[in-house]
Formats: sequence, structure tokens, C-alpha cells
Amino acid sequence: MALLEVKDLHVSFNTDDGVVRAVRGISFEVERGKTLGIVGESGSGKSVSTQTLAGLTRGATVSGSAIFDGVDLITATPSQRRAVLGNKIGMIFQDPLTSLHPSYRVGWQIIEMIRGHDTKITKKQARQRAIDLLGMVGIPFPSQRVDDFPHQFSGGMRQRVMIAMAMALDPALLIADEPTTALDVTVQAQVLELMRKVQDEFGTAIILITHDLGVIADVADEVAVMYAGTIVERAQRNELFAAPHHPYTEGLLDSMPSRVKRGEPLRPVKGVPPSLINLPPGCVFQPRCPYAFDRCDKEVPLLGPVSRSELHLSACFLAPSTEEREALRQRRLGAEAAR
Amino acid sequence: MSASTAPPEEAVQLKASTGVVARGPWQLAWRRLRKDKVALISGAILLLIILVAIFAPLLNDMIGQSPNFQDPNGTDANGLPIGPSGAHWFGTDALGRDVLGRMISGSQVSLGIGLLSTALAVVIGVVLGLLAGYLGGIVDTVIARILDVVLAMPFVLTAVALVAIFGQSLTIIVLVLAFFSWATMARIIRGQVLSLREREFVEAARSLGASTYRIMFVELLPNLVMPILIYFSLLVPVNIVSEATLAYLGLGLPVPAADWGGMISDASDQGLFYQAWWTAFFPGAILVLTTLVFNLLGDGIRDALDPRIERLLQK
Amino acid sequence: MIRYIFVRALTGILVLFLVTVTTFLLFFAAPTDVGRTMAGKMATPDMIALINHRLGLDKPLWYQYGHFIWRALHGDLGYDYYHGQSVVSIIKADAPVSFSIAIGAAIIWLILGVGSGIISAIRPRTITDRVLNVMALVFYSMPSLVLGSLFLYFLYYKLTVAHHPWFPAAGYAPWLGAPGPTSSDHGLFQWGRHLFLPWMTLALITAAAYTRFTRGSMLEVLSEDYIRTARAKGIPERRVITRHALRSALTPVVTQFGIDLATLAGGTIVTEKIYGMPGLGNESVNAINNQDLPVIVGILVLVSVFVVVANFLVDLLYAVLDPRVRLY
Amino acid sequence: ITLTACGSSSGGSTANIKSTGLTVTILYRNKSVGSTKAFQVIQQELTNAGVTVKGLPASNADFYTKYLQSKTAAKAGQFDLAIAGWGPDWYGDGAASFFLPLFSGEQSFPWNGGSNFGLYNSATTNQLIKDAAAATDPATAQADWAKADRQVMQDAAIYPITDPQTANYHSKNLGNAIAIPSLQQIDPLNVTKTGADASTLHMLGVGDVDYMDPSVTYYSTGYEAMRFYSRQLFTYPAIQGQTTKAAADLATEIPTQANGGISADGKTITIHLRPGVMWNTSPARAVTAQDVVLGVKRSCNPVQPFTGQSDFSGLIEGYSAFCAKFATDAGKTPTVASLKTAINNNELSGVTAPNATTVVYHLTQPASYFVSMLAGLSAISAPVPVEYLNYLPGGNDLAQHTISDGPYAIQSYVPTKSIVFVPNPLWKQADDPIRKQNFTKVIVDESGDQAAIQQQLQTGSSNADMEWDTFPPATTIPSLKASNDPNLIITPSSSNNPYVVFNTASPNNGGAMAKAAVRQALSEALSRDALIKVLGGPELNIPLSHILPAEILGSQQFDLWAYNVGKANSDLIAALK
Amino acid sequence: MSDVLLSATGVTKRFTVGSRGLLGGKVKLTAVDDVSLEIRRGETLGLVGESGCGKSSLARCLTKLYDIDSGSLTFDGRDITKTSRKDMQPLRREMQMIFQDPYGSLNPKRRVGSIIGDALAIHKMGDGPARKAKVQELMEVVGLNPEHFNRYPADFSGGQRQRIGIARALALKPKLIVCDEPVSALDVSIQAQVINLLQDLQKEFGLTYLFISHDLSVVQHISDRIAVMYLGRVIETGPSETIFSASAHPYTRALLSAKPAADPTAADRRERIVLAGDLPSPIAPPSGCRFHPRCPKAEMDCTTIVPTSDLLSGEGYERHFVDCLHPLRKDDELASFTPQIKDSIVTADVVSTGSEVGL
Ligand SMILES: Nc1ncnc2c1ncn2[C@@H]1O[C@H](COP(=O)(O)OP(=O)(O)OP(=O)(O)O)[C@@H](O)[C@H]1O
Ligand SMILES: Nc1ncnc2c1ncn2[C@@H]1O[C@H](COP(=O)(O)OP(=O)(O)OP(=O)(O)O)[C@@H](O)[C@H]1O
Ligand SMILES: [Mg+2]
Ligand SMILES: [Mg+2]
Repeated sequence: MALLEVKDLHVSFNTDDGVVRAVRGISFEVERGKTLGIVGESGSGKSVSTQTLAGLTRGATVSGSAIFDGVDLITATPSQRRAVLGNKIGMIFQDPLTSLHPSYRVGWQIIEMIRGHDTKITKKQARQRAIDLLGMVGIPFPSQRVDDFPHQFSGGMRQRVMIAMAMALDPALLIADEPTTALDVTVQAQVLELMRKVQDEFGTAIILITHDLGVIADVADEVAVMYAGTIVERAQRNELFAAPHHPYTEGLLDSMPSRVKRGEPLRPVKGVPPSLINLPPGCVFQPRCPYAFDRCDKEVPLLGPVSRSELHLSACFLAPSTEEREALRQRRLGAEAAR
Repeated sequence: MSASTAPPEEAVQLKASTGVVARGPWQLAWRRLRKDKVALISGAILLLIILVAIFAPLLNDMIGQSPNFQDPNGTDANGLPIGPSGAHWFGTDALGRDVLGRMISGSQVSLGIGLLSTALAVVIGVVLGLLAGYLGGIVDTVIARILDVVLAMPFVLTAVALVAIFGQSLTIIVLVLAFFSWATMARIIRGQVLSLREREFVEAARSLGASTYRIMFVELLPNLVMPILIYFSLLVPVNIVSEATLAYLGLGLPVPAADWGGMISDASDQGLFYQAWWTAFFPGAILVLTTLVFNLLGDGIRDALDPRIERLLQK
Repeated sequence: MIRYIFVRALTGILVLFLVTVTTFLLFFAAPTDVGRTMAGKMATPDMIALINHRLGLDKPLWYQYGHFIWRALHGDLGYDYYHGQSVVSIIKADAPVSFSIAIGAAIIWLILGVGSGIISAIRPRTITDRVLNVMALVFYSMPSLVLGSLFLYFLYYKLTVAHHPWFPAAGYAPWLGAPGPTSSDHGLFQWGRHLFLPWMTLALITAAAYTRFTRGSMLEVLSEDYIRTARAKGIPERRVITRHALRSALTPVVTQFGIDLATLAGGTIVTEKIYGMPGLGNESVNAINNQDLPVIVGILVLVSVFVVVANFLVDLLYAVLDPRVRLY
Repeated sequence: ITLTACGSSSGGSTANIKSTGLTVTILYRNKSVGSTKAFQVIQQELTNAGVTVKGLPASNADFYTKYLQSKTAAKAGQFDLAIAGWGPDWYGDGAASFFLPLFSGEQSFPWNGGSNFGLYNSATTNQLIKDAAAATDPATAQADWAKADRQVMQDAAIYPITDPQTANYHSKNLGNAIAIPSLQQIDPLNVTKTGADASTLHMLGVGDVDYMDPSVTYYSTGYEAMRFYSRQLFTYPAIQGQTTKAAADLATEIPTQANGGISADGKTITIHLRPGVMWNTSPARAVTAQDVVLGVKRSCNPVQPFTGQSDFSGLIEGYSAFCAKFATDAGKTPTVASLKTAINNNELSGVTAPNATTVVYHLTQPASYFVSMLAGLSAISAPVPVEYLNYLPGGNDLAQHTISDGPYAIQSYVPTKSIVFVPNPLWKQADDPIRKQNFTKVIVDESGDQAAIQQQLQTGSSNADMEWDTFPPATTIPSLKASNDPNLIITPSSSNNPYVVFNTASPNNGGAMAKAAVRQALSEALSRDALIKVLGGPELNIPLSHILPAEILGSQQFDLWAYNVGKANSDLIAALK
Repeated sequence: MSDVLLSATGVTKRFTVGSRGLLGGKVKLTAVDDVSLEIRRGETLGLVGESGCGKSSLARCLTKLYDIDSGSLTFDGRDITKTSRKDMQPLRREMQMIFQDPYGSLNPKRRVGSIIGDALAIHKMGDGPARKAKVQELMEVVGLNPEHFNRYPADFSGGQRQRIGIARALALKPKLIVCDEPVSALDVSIQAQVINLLQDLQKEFGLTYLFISHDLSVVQHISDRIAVMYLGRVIETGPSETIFSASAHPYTRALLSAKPAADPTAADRRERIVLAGDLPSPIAPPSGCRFHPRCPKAEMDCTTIVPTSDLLSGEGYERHFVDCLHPLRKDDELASFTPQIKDSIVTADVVSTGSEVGL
């Protein structure tokens, strides 16, 4: 059985402007020791879906299930959830500059985490553990820096501290919500390297959220592509990059400058993502889809296996064949030109 | 000129497809405000009070009560005021004058001074705050020190002293109230400008060659409307109360001008209100009501213009 | 750090200097005639000149100012015009009253305001939150003269008439030290009894502002990323609130409190007037009515010193509470 | 919404009111609620009578010094009417205390120290005053004063409003509570106390003495404090019905022509001091006649001269000259030393001490009221010890070092805050017919609040016995009166009779205020009842339509200018023609 | 007419960020240190570097939004080093900027039409109706619905806002447009739209771009030549191809290797160079070569000698400059080097530009 099994997770928010349906029926599994990459544009529901697992989306309406280690995180009582959080699930967030409490020393923050779950450990031991952890994540002179305040660290180092904290109790799952987006490439490489190292060492499963396909290509085992609150495609990394099925995945890959030759224009996905309050009918991607046909705005495609592989799921009515797709695209372009 | 690969309709699609109508920041705010029942009711009451103030003489004629007329039958044999009755709905004061009539006429003083002094304070505060925040350097330092001085002077004490020395006239009271309230405005504006001037649109304007004054008044000022409006709505009641406080301490407008604070002050003399509660109750109530609706409306405006707290609540 | 303190202290002194100059210009250059006021009914031009001469009022303004500062630096704020008492001794006599009012009220409002603000913020949009909000708004909109009058009418007058004289209408009873020469009402209980209504008047009104302020600050902090981090640690919510959120949310509250407390020394004036407390506020109103300038200036300068010093301390405190603040 | 349209007051028909074209400026004290209220009533009444009214608010300080006492302000017409008040400086034979400072056109203009703010000057009145003052026999004097009263009212020199009564309240523990008009309070030196803490008297007040210096103090609170520690030649006894009658205090007896105390020409008054009265100096020293002379001399010191000088400066021989010499000798910047030299080197011919127990006053003219005056004015009847020359007169330094010849000495004095009196061991009951020493301590709390003091007295808390300088709030009087509260004492006091000053020198309105007819008509326009209502109500105010209140010898009841708005209006129009 | 549009020589910009000690002097931060650059007509010069290395500061120096502390600038044949603010006014029309933050760079309280028309208004070009027509034309050019000129920026998405910014920059028909990370804040799909637009406009109007980005693949895609910045200095300049294929500076190599390639096979194959530490503080930059504490190839002399710009010669190199004492050869593998020096580990020094306290 998978370490984490999420089934049909829905999350919505009541706002003044209407109900924001941030996550709409997503399902995925995370295997022990593996990395699931979730990729998608801003606002596609990546953070909401993972934070819901940790009970961090307050005021949201949630349904579905998320079985972690035999506990359904969605229906768990706060104390049940707390026993898991931090202890078995570690989390790191996007902005290392604001994710640590500015008024407490980093050591204190790590020790709090340790002692919060391990009541037997002495203060001294916890402190030693914090120093060890800081050393492990590559903070130089950890025994001195353990008493520094977060603002005395650089962004990359703070993210390392966050990782150290998340890993403090050797969790089975690490949820990393865009851990490197705020960092420079060289530092990003450092952090990704560190996560890889940690995973190798502890066999931790990782959910890595990012909107950078490059990062995904680097570290993920399996990839889920999110669009407007749903997972539109799920596949093993190589499969996804080599043979994307969903037009959105395809568009994302094509948008990347590295995918085209210099001098040639890029092939962007046209248009912008829909509002989560007023979703288009049928397939949510249909208004932007170059292949859209009649069925697309009438029926909602479900995530299902693509014929080529059982492990490759996609929510699209299209057949996988490229010729057919191209024909559809031309037809649609012709129709638009005629209009 | 038409060599774009991005056809216009693609852009149009955005809002049309999401069904969100285009609307400016003000329309947005107004829309939110309209949903806020408390703010709307407060606004209506405030409007009523303002109308009363504007048409005070007319209203007094209508109810047949002059604010200054000392009714010989308005006091009993011992010279004590008469309670609420058909002749005097809210009773009379120590001189036999109609409390309601004086309250109506007092609304002119209270609102007038409150609004006038606040407007003056806001103008001074905005201009100096803009100058200090945008120009920085020595201008900023000088203005900052003036601010420090003003803020270091205890308000009530100094205000009382100033009015006592320079005389109890409308001008002096308005000036004194404005003198003590511009500083906070300037501070807020300065802070806002400090962060605004780092925003890229200011840089953009500069890169277009816009002059300093254009940047201050065309680029920055519209962005300050929100804090100005919020602060204005919060400051008016403060100044109304300050004026009432001055009047309570015997430094309001000269007699026989009616003035809410002054009415309460009169009622407190020799513990009159123990014997005649209405002399203090009604002016006190209208004072509280006015500040309350101002504050409620101010809260509403703030939530409408800057729904941050509301958004925070949703997290 | 030392440099910061040094620079900050210098600015503080500069501000104080400016405050005294402003005060001096405003009051000593004001169109009043002290000599005539003091000469009383027997005033002859000679006598007025004599009095002005005796008080040094015939000297140029800068000289008077210098003289004032010189003496002030030696702890001498001059003598009141009417009884020739040293202003310092007047302040010494009045200050305990004002301080008792201010400190007591401050403690009450801090507890009420911050407490209700926190409760409000951690239970947003519940009935409790709404009730507290409405109460806060009403008290926030309540001028102290109105609230004071209400208290006087119901808690003093009505109770007294009903033979429950629990609250005295006016007066002060010292707590510590010898039972002053005059008040045999003294000791902790009497002190509290006399101060209760003034405390509540000041405290409820200010507490309302603090409720609103704390609630806003707390909500803001609760939405910070590091609170999310704390929750993700799986520590009890209680600890998240007390150790993580409060720590940051109260920093601005504490600094605001410092400033409010300082200005309060001059702000108890209305309360003192309502309840007839013989404190600095009442003294200054009397001085103002008598144009007893040394007393006015003395009290004003004293209160300004408080404000400046408090601002200074608050800045330091802020730096201690928030390690991000660098003191250059 | 004109005021006249609504006016339907009792003072006659207002139907045919026409504008008189008269515009008057009324000076009032805006810091005084009473003054402000009175102004508003007068404003309405005069407006009703067709007069345009302007208000001139003034602070307490400016009121006298900037306007009323300024020669130029009155003559420049800065005000036409003013709301002032006058209390007699002494009681009993006290008519002179009204007429000399207020109406004597020869000596009582404000710049002479008098209070003739309206600059009223009538030859007839002047003569009547002169006659009355010079009368050696009281009956003649009183007849003359009565005539003067009528004359002044005929001229409508002022508009008297009321003879206010003083209400005093004390706790139920207090016995022998007798109010003395000159103190405006119950005499604290005669009260007794029962119940808890009976040996300490707690007095509650809202203010301080003017000066803690017998030669300078002028107001009743000052006299009240003095009564503890300073004795006078004569003073008022706390005997029911005689509280305005001078009685011998330090003096052995009241001087009369019969006992030889007053010379035949009435110009020499010889007073013998009681022997054995001691100063509580160390070593203790007897109070001598020289000490009385010193007191009189100090009253005209240039630093803080006695405010009531106008009562006697022309009467005591050589007084004015002495004062002038004193001021010159003391120098431009008087110091303790220069004052001491000046006072010692100059002789005051009008007050002499032929021996240690005899004081002789030499008057410029006979004055039948002189002994009464000595009872009222401590400045010329209270001995002071020579030690007082070591301090500036009226100063705080002196106040901290008072010396007592009375039953109590000052243990501590914090201006505006508190006074504590303790028994003076050198005082002997046998030597003092006026005061008692009933307490081991008298504590005066000066920093109270009127309403709170009343509450404390009414609830009878053990540390609230009597008032110091305050009164029950006027608003409570009707109910106290209605419940027949035995602790409420209402005494006739003439303490501060409010009146309206007519500025006869005002050039405004073509000098209309100089015309008696205009002032008479204005008097008719004013309603005494309406004014009394706002000045504390009828319980505390007896309408006074002439100068001398009932408790002053020579008083007669008459009202020349009854309230009648219609008549006032037509009279005004006629007078202004 | 020279084909160099803008040239900068030895440009240095310092900021005062506070003062040190009681009597100590001011703390200076050198944001741009002795930078020399040339931008040729019609080309796109890419400027890459890590956050805080001084890219934006350099851009602002080049456009004279900052006064430079030393060095000289020539624009379109004119020396503009000392041109006053007022005299710059006409030149402003010829150099424009596009900014990073599509939210911050448009005044939220002004209508789009007036934002785009600002340039026209400031330079007093045309009257009301003419301006409106021009604004609508510009909106059409950048792919916005011209009817939306009355809307506020908040009514547009990020990509559309960036188009508004572009329209504003285009209004004066500038010769040079400095794009300061114009796509960093956009999602990939939108980013591609904007990049395409920029390239189209360049073709159509013959624009010259200085294109700043920290995203190497974007820079690679759009630039003709690339300049790499490190800690205030430009350490390597050269044609896009050679920078990517044969960069000589170890930092450039490290940067390229750190760039995640959206290609799993490449990612798996790649030799990774993970640099130690972070960018040091520009307040107290390392001595000698500023990169030496992080450089795998550093030698002792790197700690003392400040490298100067060298023209690389050899096959395939064309106008390729590098500031390195020990440049890599084409076929060198950086990963094979180990540092010769053990410098103290670079720790971050957070730059505070003053306390938040007080006014
Ligand atoms: N508390 C909330 N109330 C209302 N809407 C919310 C709330 N939290 C998130 N949303 C909405 O839910 C949607 C998904 O948000 P989410 O943060 O999961 O996006 P994301 O994919 O993580 O994007 P990003 O890359 O920007 O982090 C967004 O449209 C967001 O506006
Ligand atoms: N106005 C300023 N005052 C002080 N220091 C500044 C100022 N502007 C920039 N700096 C500093 O100069 C250095 C270079 O900043 P700059 O903004 O040019 O970097 P950048 O390369 O554009 O970074 P980013 O990629 O984050 O935009 C930084 O350390 C920055 O802190
Ligand atoms: Mg997210
Ligand atoms: Mg930048």
C-alpha cells in the first residue's frame, strides 16, 4: 500500500465574490521513498491540496479522503493530525524568508519541533540533535549558528534550516511546497541536492510542488500536472516529458524556451487560466486548447489511463496519436481564422 | 502597425470568459461597501445628522424651539430645569432653554468644527507627508522633527492652554485641533510614500522623464486616497470629541453658542445632571451616536477599500 | 547599539529642546499680562512693572528662555505666580494622583483590551468575536466625558441616593506612605475605591482601541507564514497562539502601550476633571485659568519628557522584542 | 426665530417692542458659570426690550485688571455693562463699606483702589456719603446712608440683583455650628464634635487662602485660616444673632465715647490690649501694641499691598503718605532688607503705640463705623510679630513660617492642598473670649470637589466634618430644604452681592449710558426673578432692589425700577431721543 | 553612425547603506563595480546573474536613473555621463524600461489609457484625441483590446499587464528598451507569450534590448549576446552561443550547470556542479577575484589579484570577454577541479539598510 493515498479531494472557499473551487476531485498516491512532483501554473491548487492534508487550510470546505499510514488526514481529529504532523510528515514552504519565526533562534525552533513530539528527550539531547541536523543540511559551524536568529541567515540557508526542521524526526513524508522558487539557481541546485541526499539517506517520500518543469525533470519520480484545481495528467517522469498526452502538458513543455531553437518563436499556450469561481463548461482547459472539439465543452473528461501505459493517466478525450491531434489543431485554427 | 502574433481577442477572452466584469478600484470598493449593511445604516444616520446640521435653523423653526430662548416657564420655582415634556421634548437646561433645540443647533458647531479641522489637518498632513516621504533628505529630517515635537506635546493639555491663551473662537479651535491631528496623517502618508516610491511604477514614471511634482501628485496621490479617506473618517469623530472636550473644560465657543460638549459641561456644573439627567443625557447620546456612526462608517470604508483583514480572516 | 542609543538620545534631546522652545514661544509670547493678573485689584502701573521685573518677565524672551532652561537643568522649574511654590513641589504633590490613575487604568485596559482582542482574533466571526467587537466599538466611540458622566450618575449618584455609597464621586486617597496630612482615607482599599471609576472610564475607552488593535495585529500575525510553519510542526494550537503568534502580535501592542502610557500623564486631564482628582491635569487646568505659566510650562515639559523618553524606551524595547531590528 | 417673538415673560407685554437703536456690550467672566448665566439672562431680557446686546467674555484675570480697573477701558467704552459683585468688608455698621468703594465720586474710582467701575460721580451722592461718613453718631449716619441709597438708586448707578444667602452644610457629628458671614462658613473655632475621632476636625474645601499673612489677606477664606492663628483687636463672635457684631478680641473692650476709647471729636480711638497674650516664638513673647502698628504698616508694603486699602487709606492720618514713602524707600527691586529698612525708618503718624498695651488710631475725620471696620479688616487690626519682616509680605516663605497668638498654630501648609493646625500651647482660653481649642488637630483638605464634599458630609464619614471654603451645590438646596435637613444652615451673608455695573463713562451710543434715564430704563428691562433663578434659586437669593442689604444698618426696602419690559422699551426710546 | 548604441566604460555605482560604529564612516555598498559594456544597434544583450548581483542597478545606471559614481556613458554617439536631469529629458524618449513586477510597475489607481499615454503627456506630444488614438494603436500592437483603455490595471492578468508596460515603453518609439526581468514573475505559458511579443516588436521596430533575467534559458533564447554578472562586476561577455557552449569563466559554467534542464535524460546525464555558499555581501566583497571563495578552480593568486577583462581568442570565440585569471578552456570540465585554497566559508551577511524603528 502506498504511503499516502489521496482520493477525490475537494477543497473550496467561500469568498465575497463567490465559491472558489480551488481543488476539485484530485487523487494521487505517494510511494515510500519516492518523489511525486506536482507541477502547474500559479493558482492551480497545488498548495491548497497539500496544505489541506496538513489541516492548514482554515475555513475551507473539504471532502474526500487522504489515508496516511492508516489515518485519514481529512477526518482526523486535530490531535490525531498533530501526532502525524511534524512527526511523520515534514513540510517546507516556498518563502524561506518568512517561514521561520523571526523572533526565535533557529535552534529553539528546531528543538521545539523535536520536543513537541518526543517528550522523553532532554533539552540537551534535543539541542545536540538540532546541531547535528544543521550540520547535516550543510550549515557551517552548526554549534554556533544554532543560536542565531533567522534573519542572520541567507535565503538558501534558511531553506536548509527548514529542511533540517522538517527532517528532525525522520518523517516518512516530506511535503515541499515550491522549496526553491525564491532561490537563485546556484542555491536552488544546492537545496535540491540536499533533498536528494536526505531522501537517499532516510528513504523519505517527497511531494515536491513546483511550477518549474526543470526542477521536476531533475528530481521527480512521478509527475502530476495540475490545471485549475484538477490533475490533468499523471505519469512517470520520463514518459511525461517524452510523450505528454494532455494538451496542457504539451503546451507547458512547448512554452519553455529551451524546447525551441534560437530565433524561432516560442509556442505558448494562449489565453490565461480560468477563474475558479466561474469555471468553463466541460473540460476546464477547453477554451485554451488547440485541439478542442465538440465533446470538450459538453463533457468533463476524467483522469484515466492513456492506452500506452497503465501508469500514465490523462484527463483528455484525445486519442494519443499525433496525426489525429494535428488534424484537429489545423481544423480549429482554420475555424478561428474564418471568424 | 499590426504585426503581432497575439491576436487581440485572445486577451479579451480573459475577463469575458471568467464572467468577471471589469471594474475600477473605486467601483470595487463601492460594491463591497454596498453589501455592508452596518456601514450603510451608519452612513444613512450620518447623512441625517449632517442634514440636521445644515438645516438646523429651519428645523429649529419647525419644532418652534430657538436654541437660545430662555423660556420663563422652562425652569421651576427653584430655578431647576424642566424634564422632557410636550413643550420641551428633551427637557430644558439650567437657563430654561430647550435641550433639543440646542442639540440641533449644536450639531452645526460639532460637525462643522470636526469636519473643518480634519480637512485642514489632512491637507497639511498630506502635503508635508508627501514632501517628506518623496523628497527625503533634509526636508524629511526637518518635517520629522516637527512631527516629533507635535507628537511629544500632550494634546489635551496643550490644546486647552492654547485655546485659553488665544481665545475661544471658531478659528482658534479649528486651528488648534488641526495642529494636533495633522502629524499622524503626515506620518501615515510619509510611510506610505516611502513604500510607494520604491514601487516600480514610480521608477517607470521617472524613466519617462516625469517631474517630481508630477510623480508626487499624479502618480502617488491617487494611491494615497485610501489612507487619506480612512484616516479622515477616523479623525473626524476624534476631533468632534476633542472639540466637545474643550467645551467641557470650558473652552468651547463663547456663549450662547450651543455645542454638545458645552451642554454636557453646563449640565455638570454643580452636579445639575444628578437632578436633571436629561441635560446631560441627550447631548451625550448624540455625541456618542455621531462618533459611533463615523467609526462604523470608517470601518466599513476601510474594509471596502482595503479588505485585508477580511482576507486574513479567510485564511 | 551604543551608537544607536547615542543618536536616538541626541534626537530625543533635540526634540525636547524644540518642545521647550515651542512651548516657551507659545506661552510666554502669548498676549497675557502676568503682572496685571497678579497685581490684583490694587494694580498700579508701578506695581505691575515691579511684579514683571521680579518674575524676570521684562527681560528679552531669549534671556527668559535661557534662564528657564538653566534652572530646569538644575531641577528647578520655577515658582508658581500665586503662592510662590516651586513647580517641582507642585508636580511632586500631583504626580502620584495622575500616576495612580494612569497606571491603574493602563493595567486594566491592557488586560481587557489585549485579552478580548486575542479572544476575538482566534475565534474570528463567532458570536464572541462579534459581541466583543460591538462592545469595543461602542466604548471606542464613547467620549470620556460622556462615560464619566454616566458612571457618576449611576454608580455614584444613584447608588449613593439608594444608600450604597460604594463609589465616592471625587477625591483621591493615597495608598502608600503616611496617610497624607489631609486624607484619612488611605490605604490600598480606599485608594482603589476612589480610583475605581476614573480607572474604568479611562480604561474602558482605551481598552476598546486595544481590542481593535490587538485583534488586527493578531489576525495579521496568524496569517504569517511562520504560523503556518508552527502548525505544520504539529504542536498544540494553544502553543502556536501563545508562543508563536502572541510573541509577534504583541510587539506593536507593547510599543503602542508605551507611547500611550506616556501621553496619558497629560491625558488624564478630562478624567481628573470629571472626578475632581487633584492631579496634574486638574492642576494644569487651574493653572491655565489663572495663567500661571510656570506651572503650565512645567507640566507640559514634564509630560513631553515622558513622551520622548517613552518613545526612546519603546524603540529599544522594540529592538529587544524583534531581533530583526538592527540598531545602527 | 427672533427672541422677541417668543418672549412672553411676566414683565409686562412685549407686544409693541420697538428697536431702541441702543447697542450695549456686556462684560462678564466666562470662567464663572454664574457670571455667564447671568449674562445670558441679561442678554435675553435686554433684547426683549429692544436693545442689541454684545457679549465681552473675559478671563477672571482680565476681568478686573484689563477692563474694570482700567481708566481707559471704561472711558473708551470697551464695555457698557458688566456683571460684578460686592461683599462688604465689614458687617454691622457697614454701609460705608458699600458706598465708599462703590459710589464715592471723589475717592473710589478703580485706580484709587475702589470699585466704582461705572465711574459714577454725583455731587449729591458725594455729599451724602461725606456727611454719613463724618457723622459721629450712628443714628445720623444711618439716616444719611439711607438717603444715599435712595439717591444712588434714583440715579440708577448700578442694578443690584440679590442679597445672597450662604448655605453651609456640616456632618451630623458636629455641634455648635454657627455660621459667621465674614467667613462665609461655620466658625471652625467654636464647633464641637462627637462620635469617632472626636479630637480631630476635618475640614473639606476646594481652594486655598489668598495669603497666609494677616496684613495682606482680604478674602473670607484667608480670614477663616487667620482665625486659627492670628488674633485681631476686634472680631465677630460665634454667638447666634451677633455674628456680624464686632466684639473685643485682643482689645479689652469696645471703645466708645462713654468709656473714653473714642475722643470727643471722634477722630482719636484708643484701644487697650489684653495682657498676657503671647506669640508662640521661642522664647515666648507678649503681643504688644507695637505689633499692631507693624501690622498696619505692613499693609501698604509695595510688594503685596492690602487690597482693601481704599476703605481707610484716606481715613487714617498719614497712611497714604507713609505708603508712598515706603514704596520709594523700598526701592525699585524691593528685598527683605530694603523693606525692613523702609518700614523701620518711617513713622506712621495715624497709628501709634504709646505703650506696649495701648494702640491709638488718629483719623482724618470722625467715622462712627471705625470700630466695625477694625473687626472686618485684619490688615489694620491684627498684630504681627517682627519676625515677619524677615520675609516678603504675602509670600510662601512667610506662609511656611507663621507665628501664632491664637489657639492653633500651623503645623503644615501646602498651598492649594492642605493646612494642618495643631494647638498652640501658649494660648490660654481665659485670654480669648472668641475662640475655643476643642481639637488636638484640625485638618483642612483644600483639594476636594464640591459634589464629593457634599456627599461625604451627608453620608457622615468620620473624616468629613465641615466645609472649608465650599458650599452645598445649589441644585441640592431645594431637596435639602424640603427634607428639613438639620445640618443645612442658611445664613444671611451679603457675601457677594451681584450687581450690574453701568459704565456711565461709556462714549458708546452717543454717551447714552451717562444719562440716568437710560440706566433707569435698562433697570426696568431686567428681571430680578429670572436672574435669581440662574444664580442659585430663590432659596439662596433675596431680591435686592437697592444698595444696602437687610443685615446692614440703615437698610430700607424700596424698588424704584420695577421690571416692566414694555415700559423699559418706551422709556428707553424716550430717553435716547 | 556607429553601430554601438550605448557604451559604458568603468561604470561604478555605490550606495550608502548605513554607518559603522560611533564615529565610523558610512558603510558603502558597491552595487555596480567598474562595468564596461557595449550594446549594438538592433541587438539583444542578455544580462544574467544571481539576485542582488547588481543587474537592476546597472540598468538604472545605463538609463541615467541613477547618477553613476565613476565611469562614462555614451548613448547614440553622445556622451551622457554628466548630462543633467533636465537635459536628459529629450533622451528619455530614446531609452525606455520594462519592469519586472507586472503588479508594481503599473499605478493601480490610474486607468490603463492614461498610463500608456503618460509618456506622450510628459513629453507634450499630441493633444487629447490624438493621444487617445495613439494609445489605442499601441494597445493593439501589444495585443490588448483597445477598448479597454478605460480600465484599471487590476482588471488585467499578469501577462496583459506586462503588455501594458511594453506599450508604455513603446509609446515614444525608443531606440533602446531595457527589460528588467520582464518575464520572471510570469508563469511559463504566459512568459512565452510575452517573449514572443518582445521579439516581434524588435523585428518590427528595429529595437535594441538590454534584457535582464536570471533565467538562463530565457536569456539564451532571446539574446544575441550575453553578459554575466557576479557581485557587481560583469565577469563574462560574449555571443549567446559561445557563452552556452564554451564559457570560460568558472562561474558561468557553474551557473549553466545549475540551471535545471526540462529534460529528464539530460538531467540524469549531467555532471552537476553545486557551488558552495551564497553570493557574498556586496558591502564587504571578497578580495581579489570576487568569485574565488566559491570557485572550484581558484588558486592562490585569485585571492589578491583583481582580474581584468580579457578578450578570448581562438576558434569560435568572437568578441568574447572574460574576467578570470585562470579561464577554462573549451573542453575543460569544471567538475574535475577541486579548489586550491580553503578560504573561510562564506556566510551570509544580511544587508540592513537601517532599522525599521522610529520615523
Ligand atoms: N483562503 C483562501 N480563500 C479563498 N481562495 C483561496 C484561499 N486559498 C487559496 N485560494 C485560491 O485557491 C486557488 C489555488 O491556490 P493555491 O495556493 O493552491 O495555488 P498554487 O497552485 O499553489 O499557486 P502558486 O504557484 O501561486 O503557489 C487560487 O485561486 C487561490 O486564489
Ligand atoms: N537604492 C539602493 N540603496 C542601497 N542598496 C541598493 C539599492 N538598490 C540596490 N541596492 C543593493 O545593490 C545590490 C544590487 O542590487 P540590484 O537590485 O541591482 O540587484 P539585481 O541583480 O537586480 O537583483 P534581483 O535579481 O534581485 O533584482 C544589492 O545588494 C542591493 O541590496
Ligand atoms: Mg502555492
Ligand atoms: Mg533586479
